[in-house]
Amino acid sequence: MTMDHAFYIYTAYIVTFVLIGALIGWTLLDGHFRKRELKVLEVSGIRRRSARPKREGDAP
Amino acid sequence: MIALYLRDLKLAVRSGGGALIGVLFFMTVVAVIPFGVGPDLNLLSRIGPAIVWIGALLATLLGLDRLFQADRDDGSLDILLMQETPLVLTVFVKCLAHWTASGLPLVIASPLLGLFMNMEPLAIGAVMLTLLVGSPAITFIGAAGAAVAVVLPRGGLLVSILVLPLVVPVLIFGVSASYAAVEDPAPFLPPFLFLVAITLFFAVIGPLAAALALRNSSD
Amino acid sequence: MIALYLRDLKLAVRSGGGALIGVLFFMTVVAVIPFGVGPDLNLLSRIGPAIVWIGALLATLLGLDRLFQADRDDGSLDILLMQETPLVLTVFVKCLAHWTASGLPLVIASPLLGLFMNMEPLAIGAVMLTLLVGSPAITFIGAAGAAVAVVLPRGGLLVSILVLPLVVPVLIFGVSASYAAVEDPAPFLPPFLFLVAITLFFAVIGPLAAALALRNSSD
Amino acid sequence: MSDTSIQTTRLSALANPTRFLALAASVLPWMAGITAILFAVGLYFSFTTEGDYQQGMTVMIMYIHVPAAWLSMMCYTVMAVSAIGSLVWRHPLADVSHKAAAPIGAVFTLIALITGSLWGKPMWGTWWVWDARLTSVFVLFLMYLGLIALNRAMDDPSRAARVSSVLILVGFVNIPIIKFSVDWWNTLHQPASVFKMGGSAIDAEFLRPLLIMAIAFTLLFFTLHIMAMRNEIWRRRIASQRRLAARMAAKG
Amino acid sequence: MRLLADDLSARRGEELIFRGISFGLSSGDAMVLTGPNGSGKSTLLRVLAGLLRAETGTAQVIEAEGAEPRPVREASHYLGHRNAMKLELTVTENLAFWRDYIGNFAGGEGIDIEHAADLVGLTGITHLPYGYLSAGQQRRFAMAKLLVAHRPVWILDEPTAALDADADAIFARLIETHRAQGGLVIAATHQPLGLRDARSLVMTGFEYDELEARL
Amino acid sequence: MRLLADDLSARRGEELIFRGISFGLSSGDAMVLTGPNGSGKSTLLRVLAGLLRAETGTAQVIEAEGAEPRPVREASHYLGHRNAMKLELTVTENLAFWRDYIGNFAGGEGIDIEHAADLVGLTGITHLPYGYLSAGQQRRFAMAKLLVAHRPVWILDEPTAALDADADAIFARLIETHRAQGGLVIAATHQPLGLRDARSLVMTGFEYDELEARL
Ligand code: HEM
Ligand SMILES: Nc1ncnc2c1ncn2[C@@H]1O[C@H](COP(=O)(O)OP(=O)(O)OP(=O)(O)O)[C@@H](O)[C@H]1O
Ligand SMILES: Nc1ncnc2c1ncn2[C@@H]1O[C@H](COP(=O)(O)OP(=O)(O)OP(=O)(O)O)[C@@H](O)[C@H]1O
Ligand SMILES: [Mg+2]
Ligand SMILES: [Mg+2]
Repeated sequence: MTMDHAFYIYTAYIVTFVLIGALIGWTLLDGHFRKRELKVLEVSGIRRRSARPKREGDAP
Repeated sequence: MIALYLRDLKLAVRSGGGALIGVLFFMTVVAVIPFGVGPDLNLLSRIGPAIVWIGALLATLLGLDRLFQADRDDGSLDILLMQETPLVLTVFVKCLAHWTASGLPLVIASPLLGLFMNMEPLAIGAVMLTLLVGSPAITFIGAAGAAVAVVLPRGGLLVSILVLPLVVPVLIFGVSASYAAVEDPAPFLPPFLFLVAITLFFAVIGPLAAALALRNSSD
Repeated sequence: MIALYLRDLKLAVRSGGGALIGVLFFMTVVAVIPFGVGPDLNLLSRIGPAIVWIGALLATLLGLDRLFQADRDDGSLDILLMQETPLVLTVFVKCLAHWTASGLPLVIASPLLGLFMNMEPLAIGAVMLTLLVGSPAITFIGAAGAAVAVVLPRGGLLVSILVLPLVVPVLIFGVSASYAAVEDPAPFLPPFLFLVAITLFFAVIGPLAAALALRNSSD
Repeated sequence: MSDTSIQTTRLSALANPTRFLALAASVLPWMAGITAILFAVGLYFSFTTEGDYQQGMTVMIMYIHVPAAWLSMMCYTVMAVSAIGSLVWRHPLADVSHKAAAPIGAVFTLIALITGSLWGKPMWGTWWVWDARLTSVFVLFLMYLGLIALNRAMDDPSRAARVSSVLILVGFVNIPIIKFSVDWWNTLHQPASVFKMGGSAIDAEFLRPLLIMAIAFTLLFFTLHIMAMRNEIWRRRIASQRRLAARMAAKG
Repeated sequence: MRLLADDLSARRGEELIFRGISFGLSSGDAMVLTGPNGSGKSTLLRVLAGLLRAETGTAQVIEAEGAEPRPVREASHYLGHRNAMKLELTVTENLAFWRDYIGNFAGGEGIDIEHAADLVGLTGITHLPYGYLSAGQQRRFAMAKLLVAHRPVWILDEPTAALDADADAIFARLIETHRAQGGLVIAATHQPLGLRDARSLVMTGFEYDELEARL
Repeated sequence: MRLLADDLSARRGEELIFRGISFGLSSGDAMVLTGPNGSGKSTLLRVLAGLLRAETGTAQVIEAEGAEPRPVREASHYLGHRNAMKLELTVTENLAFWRDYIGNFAGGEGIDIEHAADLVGLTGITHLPYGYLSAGQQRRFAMAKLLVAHRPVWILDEPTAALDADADAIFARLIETHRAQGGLVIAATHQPLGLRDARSLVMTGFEYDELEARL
């Protein structure tokens, strides 16, 4: 069999690769930035109530 | 319920000018196509039913997005939502009123446009009949979109986008029934009955979805 | 003035979803057409320019009627009217913002749609050019209509009678210029220049009429 | 009696966002790893399998086209199920789920569209025809975009979720149309041949890479979906904590 | 007739606005909600009217001893910040529409439109389009809407905004009449309404550091 | 700076609402319009703001002795029943827009947005969309709009509707500050605003037998 339609095949694979790569990259980057923002908030002392360390005198 | 129907009709006539703008837009669409196709009367009469249907579809979209928004803005929607009468029914009646004010005039105007497009009398009749049966479906689907648009301050275009994909089957069967009436081999009844079925289907689904959206979006 | 322009743009983007929506809307309209007229590529490419122009007209009309009404309803219009800056200028800027938000994306998206409609590159270019030049005219005419609609609580009828007939020439010259670019005997330039002239004319007349109507609003 | 109550606690435990995050953290590396391996194997097979006597090497496009097309529909189905979750149980995780799935579905649909046209050019001689299958997939793509736009246009997330749920459910009619369009209207497109009554109509030769790729795509989808859900949960927590910070500052 | 609210809490956006509000009212009672701007008065009223879903809790009316409880919204008039009247229609058309659409609740009758206009002190201008009225006149006719269809529970959000002293008195009289006929009134307000022995609920707003979002 | 209203009269529809109103105010003055619902307070304010055409008479400001008289509207802020803010935009965006669009009038400077939010008692929520605020919070920010761009004349139509007692006091303070800086205030109201030695104009509504339609 000859590679009679190589152009179409390779374009299809490349396009798929690029699109999926972009999707993965975007998801990872998004997660990365969100995690960093959470860190910043954490440092400035703002936490969810459930994640807050129990202070003395707090009702159990 | 009759009170609601009458009020919405009155409002449409008094403030929207809904009927006329729809009909005028419809005519504009139909008037412009011949420029594209050229003065080929045969071709015109061939694509006639399709053009009339597309025109009607687009004309219905004008103003549909405000179906519930006007009521939200002045607080009426709150009261409509509170009643014991099922919300689906209220939505259904509002759709009917909207259709009477803006869909029906299109149906009535369609023979005129058929003449413009050089269609045969039989074809004109078929288009009118299919429009009469099919155009309420557009309103019902549109109602679901309009209910979603209530939460968006200016939902106009978004509504149309959400609505148009769903309208496609109506268009397909409406147009093919119109063609079937004229062309010999194809039978008219099957697509026409399908169109009726679609309208009935959306007459249930549309208001249901709209009611669900309204209940979930009040604030 | 720039503040006004930016605000109106922001509003359009925030609540309508912005440029993406316009393009999406356009794409849905174009996607619906083949269902009506059938998948005949030749025919599609012939009616292509007309369809693209009609889509643009519809997209502009949707939401245009609320151009001033939204501002009236929340009281902003009062403050816009009170300022020392000439009202015509304010109206003009609002039109520009509306066009940027809803007309420009269509112009930019039109080549894509041309491809969908199987049009030749030359025709695509011509449609894009005529749209770029002609679509602002629709906004300007619409602005006058929108202003009348604000002033008269029952101005609906008047608006439709006012706007659509005035828009028809724009549409006709736009479409015929696009065809002239492709078909040999007809020259492209005359209808195109006419289109330019119409746009310039309405760029002056539209805001003037709108400002006049707004100033005379009596409550 | 006691059985059901245990089950419900387990289910609700999974549905707790914090637990979900913990679970995601422990599962994600594994899923990502398996996905990568499956892709490697699948690609190896697809590049080594001989071509079809009729279609030549273009069958290679099938190995991405068909899984992407399946996934585009499955993603919508997942969204529809989540939509029921947000409407009926009003569960925040369901809200997050369908919001996070929409962009992924849009990408898969776009891949199906592009590879489909790239396959259509050599096979049918045209990039695009307006037939029922192709158009309904295009409509699906538009619906994904519309849903994304709707979610972006509203800033109260739970309200946005409920409203888009309604639309997702209404739009679900499109899925059977896509699936059965080839049977209902005669078109250029292939009818279903992999899953068919009475066994597959495709040669085992092609079936192997196709199935491996399909599983790989499915795993990829779930991996990305869980990651996107996690991101969305973080995003909402950040937003609410920022609001809280602002209010605390305002109170002095 | 009794109205029972049990452990109500509500969110706006992602934030809890109030929590654990319970009360019971019976025929002839009135309750006044007060509290600073943004403390959640309107939110509570909308929850009672069924326009916002409560995060927890229920609000129901029980028509008579042993009757099936029903959602408050079906027994209520709600008068919010917006008047729910169409500017394009005349006052009569507006009121007639609501009378026909809302209908009477069991055990009462709405009064005639002209009579209702009399009671709010605006005889003779019911033929005007609603949009032609002044702010206070519009508000008065919105009150007339409460009279043309009978509902035992009135839920009122700042009813006297835009009213003059005269109308304030008229309004207090309307409420007293309604109570005397066995009606129930719940009103949010910043101004004294002049009601006899009304109960009062002071909203304080939520402590912000207790806020917990849903995720 | 002086504001001169001379023989103003106005129609609504076909009916004369008031006739022959003249007054003059100078820097630091305040005038309170009172009167029953429908007596023409809002109409008069809209005539002053140039939003309704006067049937007869003029209203002008004179910036300094000998300066050219200018229409009142160019020197004024108008705060009507509606807040003129977009629900979709955040508070900051709304205020920034009006600051930039209105601009400052000669002889004064608007203050910073955050500072204005402070002054109306709502620090820290300027990043929220306006539509997320309660009625009273919305009204407070509408007042903040008066501060971000400088205008010597404030025309206020029932400014304190929907405000709590706290906000009433804040508002009175804002007006006093504005007057102390040489500003002018004209307000229509049904409630006492708590202003020091304000002039007052009582609208009585037109006597009905004096009514004349324009034929
Ligand atoms: C843009 C164009 C195309 C689109 C949108 C499209 C879409 C789809 C979809 C949605 C499916 C899944 C259907 C199902 O599971 O029942 C599918 C499957 C398939 N497509 Fe396409 N397709 C396109 C072009 C093509 C072309 C050009 C070919 C080959 C000549 C092709 C061959 C196939 C095959 C063999 C399957 C598998 C059918 C099965 O076994 O179920 N497609 N396509
Ligand atoms: N848009 C309008 N068109 C016609 N007539 C109007 C319009 N607006 C108000 N009117 C009439 O003008 C008169 C004065 O109205 P205006 O709004 O000035 O009263 P007001 O003193 O502000 O009353 P309120 O205290 O209720 O606000 C009223 O009798 C009203 O019916
Ligand atoms: N549509 C909304 N979306 C999100 N948050 C809202 C919305 N409406 C109100 N809120 C918030 O809910 C809280 C309570 O608002 P609510 O309207 O119940 O207050 P209120 O007590 O009626 O105040 P007011 O006296 O000003 O009318 C406010 O902090 C406000 O910011
Ligand atoms: Mg309130
Ligand atoms: Mg007034």
